[in-house]
Amino acid sequence: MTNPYLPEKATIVETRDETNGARPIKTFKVVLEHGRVLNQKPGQCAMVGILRVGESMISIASSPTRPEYLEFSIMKLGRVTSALHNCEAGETITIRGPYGNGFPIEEWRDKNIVTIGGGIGQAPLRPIVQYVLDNREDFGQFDIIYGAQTANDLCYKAELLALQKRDDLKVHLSIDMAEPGWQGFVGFVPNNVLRIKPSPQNTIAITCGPPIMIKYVIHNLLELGFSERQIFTTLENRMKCGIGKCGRCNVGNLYVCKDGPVFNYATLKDLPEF
Amino acid sequence: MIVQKLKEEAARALSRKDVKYLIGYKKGSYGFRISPIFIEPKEDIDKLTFSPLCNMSLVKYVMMEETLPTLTEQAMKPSKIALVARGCDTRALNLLIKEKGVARDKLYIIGVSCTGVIDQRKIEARFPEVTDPADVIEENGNYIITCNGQSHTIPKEELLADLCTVCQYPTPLIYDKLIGDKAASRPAHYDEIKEFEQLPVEEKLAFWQQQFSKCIRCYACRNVCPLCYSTICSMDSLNPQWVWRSVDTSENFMFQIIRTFHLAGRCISCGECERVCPMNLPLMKLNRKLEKDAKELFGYESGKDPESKPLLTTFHSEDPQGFIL
Amino acid sequence: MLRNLLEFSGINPLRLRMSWVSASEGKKFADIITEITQDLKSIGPQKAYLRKAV
Amino acid sequence: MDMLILKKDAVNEFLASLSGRYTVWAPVQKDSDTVFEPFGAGQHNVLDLTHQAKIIKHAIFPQTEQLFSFDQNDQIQEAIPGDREQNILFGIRPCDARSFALLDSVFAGDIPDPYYLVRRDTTILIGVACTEPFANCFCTSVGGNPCGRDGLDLLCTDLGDRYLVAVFSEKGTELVNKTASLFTKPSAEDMKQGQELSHRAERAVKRHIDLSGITDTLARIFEHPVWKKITLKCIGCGICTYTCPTCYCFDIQDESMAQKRGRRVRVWDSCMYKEYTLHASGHNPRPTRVERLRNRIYHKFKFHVDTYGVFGCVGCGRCITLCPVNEDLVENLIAVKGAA
Repeated sequence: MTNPYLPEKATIVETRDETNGARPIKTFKVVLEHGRVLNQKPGQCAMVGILRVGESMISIASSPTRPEYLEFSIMKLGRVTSALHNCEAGETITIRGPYGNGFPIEEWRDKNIVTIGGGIGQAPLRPIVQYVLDNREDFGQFDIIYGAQTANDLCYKAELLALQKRDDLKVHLSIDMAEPGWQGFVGFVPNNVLRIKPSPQNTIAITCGPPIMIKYVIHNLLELGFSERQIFTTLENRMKCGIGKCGRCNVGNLYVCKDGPVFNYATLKDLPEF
Repeated sequence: MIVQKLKEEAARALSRKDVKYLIGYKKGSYGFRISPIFIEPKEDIDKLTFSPLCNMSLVKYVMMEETLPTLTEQAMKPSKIALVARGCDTRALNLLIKEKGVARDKLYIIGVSCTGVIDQRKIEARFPEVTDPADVIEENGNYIITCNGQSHTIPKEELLADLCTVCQYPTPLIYDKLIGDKAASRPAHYDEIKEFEQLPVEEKLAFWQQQFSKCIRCYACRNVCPLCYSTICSMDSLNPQWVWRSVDTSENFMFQIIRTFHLAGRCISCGECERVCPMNLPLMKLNRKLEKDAKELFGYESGKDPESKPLLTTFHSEDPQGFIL
Repeated sequence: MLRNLLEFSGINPLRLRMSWVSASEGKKFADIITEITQDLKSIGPQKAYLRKAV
Repeated sequence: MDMLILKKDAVNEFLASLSGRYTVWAPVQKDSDTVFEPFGAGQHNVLDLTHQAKIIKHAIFPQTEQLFSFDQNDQIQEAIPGDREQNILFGIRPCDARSFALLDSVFAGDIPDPYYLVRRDTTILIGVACTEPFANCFCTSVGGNPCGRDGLDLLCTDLGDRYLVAVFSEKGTELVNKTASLFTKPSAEDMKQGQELSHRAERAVKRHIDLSGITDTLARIFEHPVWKKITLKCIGCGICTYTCPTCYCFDIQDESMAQKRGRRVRVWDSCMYKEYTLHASGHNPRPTRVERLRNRIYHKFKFHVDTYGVFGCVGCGRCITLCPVNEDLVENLIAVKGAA
């Protein structure tokens, strides 16, 4: 019987500051011991931890089409994330996973894809972006809608600005309040979605971000004619075991760590606590 | 009769425009249990009762108010909470007011002068496994207990809670309305504490080690204590983590000593921590040791009035320096 | 009061020592430290509440 | 299923003969309490089969379980319990044994939990039938029975000076064969008395509630104001979850000792605590005691039914007996049914 609580060693290859400020976000490029490949599905997460400190569940921000490394974008908030932020390249951390159901991305082939992210919500969506780009011809139109409070809070700025130059996808960035030197949309992400009006024909919409943003994005998508089955989101909860045993991450009778974090809105809407 | 007067006062309190709801006692759901009841204005009050079984302190609910869901949705203009309070409860209220934990004008206190309450463990040992609700009334020094269809007369001392035998203030010290006649306050005495102090250190260590090994760290003693109302308790803080979460004698010792010391000069001996402990740890023995020291070293009694300064925040030049060597 | 509570719960009072030593009283500081180490050696290690080594 | 007779005065001998190969747990008297602890020849504690043991799940699901330890250069050393130490739980009540059967399905499943399952497989459960149920038992209302057999290897029914021992599993048969000399064949009269006692026990269970349809009721009343009414007096202390035999929630924490050695432990946790679901960002999906107590009742009477098809409660009554503010589960369920 394998021991699901036993973590694997991994080394941090590179760290990159995404945002600074009160709640800085750092992206860690990590390689597992003996170069083991996790071959996770996009949208799955893993327990990232440091011995003597603890673990926390972080969504894997890199796609399985790039198996040589794993990337995690971590916001400095609690005990474990603060300890992680003090780690530099070369240090060893522990990884446990992959956990969760991940996005059913195989079923989305030759469909249009719209990802709608808010703040750090872009991290769980990034594996979709990479997966679609690595299999570009298998997918239809591809829109990336992403916003944050200020330009400084936008993650993966360099990558997204580079993608804006490509013609086989559209990147719509936005910030909440106007700032000097900002040409993109100013306002909340749900309003940006109404402005862009992605067509619901043969389209899958995935949204991640603060719960309040998810609520309004889903509301607007429904207004634009999206059916419940076409809308996916990920939920966030405190998690400790990651395998549906310790009981705390439940929304209704489903466990976010095992039956989630990806939920189709059709299942989500009749869950009591959502 | 006390219950009758209590209902009249409660009706008057609930008819006031500035009272949100009243917290009192009602008969429990089985055997010798008593249960808190929250009565909104215009709700019936006939369930209200007061009997020697009321061994529970209601002061905790005043401190949990901010998390207490308001019963009716519309914004609460009236701000007062009406509360049935016994002598020891009012000492807790005094302390909370003194420490700015709760504002005096937020409370409408119906004081009930108390003649001592029954120890749940003693009565359940005497009449085990009683399911149908039972009644207890006190009559000239005896308890008349009717349960399972029979009635028994038991001398009071046999069932009285130990703390009530050393109770200093049976009559409420602070109230808006008082029910029952005023009884004189009694001097404090700590015989069982003095006795335990004489024991050699090894024996005391063995005793507490055995007790702390039983603790399951359910934190009920902290959660029930009216004076434990910090938003993040040191037991739950992770940055820094003072006490590990694993349960063994050494962590339990650390938890109990921290909890007790945080009540130094504050504890008012309502005995809730000892009453609720599922593993029957003698927690009041620790608290009363500090109470004795506060009295002997600094002549201080906690919860006597809402104005005087808390013990550990005052310094007088004549304070004893025995501990500085 | 903490000292009395610890003694009450079985911790030998010699284990807790509080004293005021100003920065200039180097010698007094050294004396107190040697004194307390001798006391501790005399009563031996406190096994009861030791955090279990893993 | 064969039946045997074990004289009461042979019980100590029976337990002593086992304590060589097994660690025998039993309800024992300890400072006026009944706790479930190892009961060896060495300790001088007194067997107490008449009162309800405060907690029993720690015999298989310990309150603090070391998952693994690590040394100063992070070499991890697994701490899965070996299958050498065999446990016997003697004097366990049918409802508590049934709670282990419930925990088995939780800890097995598609990602099995080795710590619990290894310990569970090396444990033999010898039950004592509830001829006199306790004050707040309601096992018959949640599909249990005071003389039930779920999870048990042997069940002893007290016939006065001797026990009628029913053997349910090969583990039980194996155990009985090892100490065959102590057992005799039951007479027809013994069998009849055993039958009578179990029927009488069923009727003697003191608290009842008809829970048919409770799961559908719960599906409809999530936002109903009844939840506020029944949760007002709860002070969120966690006694009910720590003493409940079917509560299995746990927390995982790291403990290090001055950067040298350290360990990762699993400890019991309670859904009644605020920190249980508190996000690092400060958001809490279950901020007040209303949501938490509601979640506990939903978990046991709806979510557990949705996932495993049975109630997550065995009706032992401990949460009612030990609650400091008389938060009575049966009374609450009656209020919930009334709110439909």
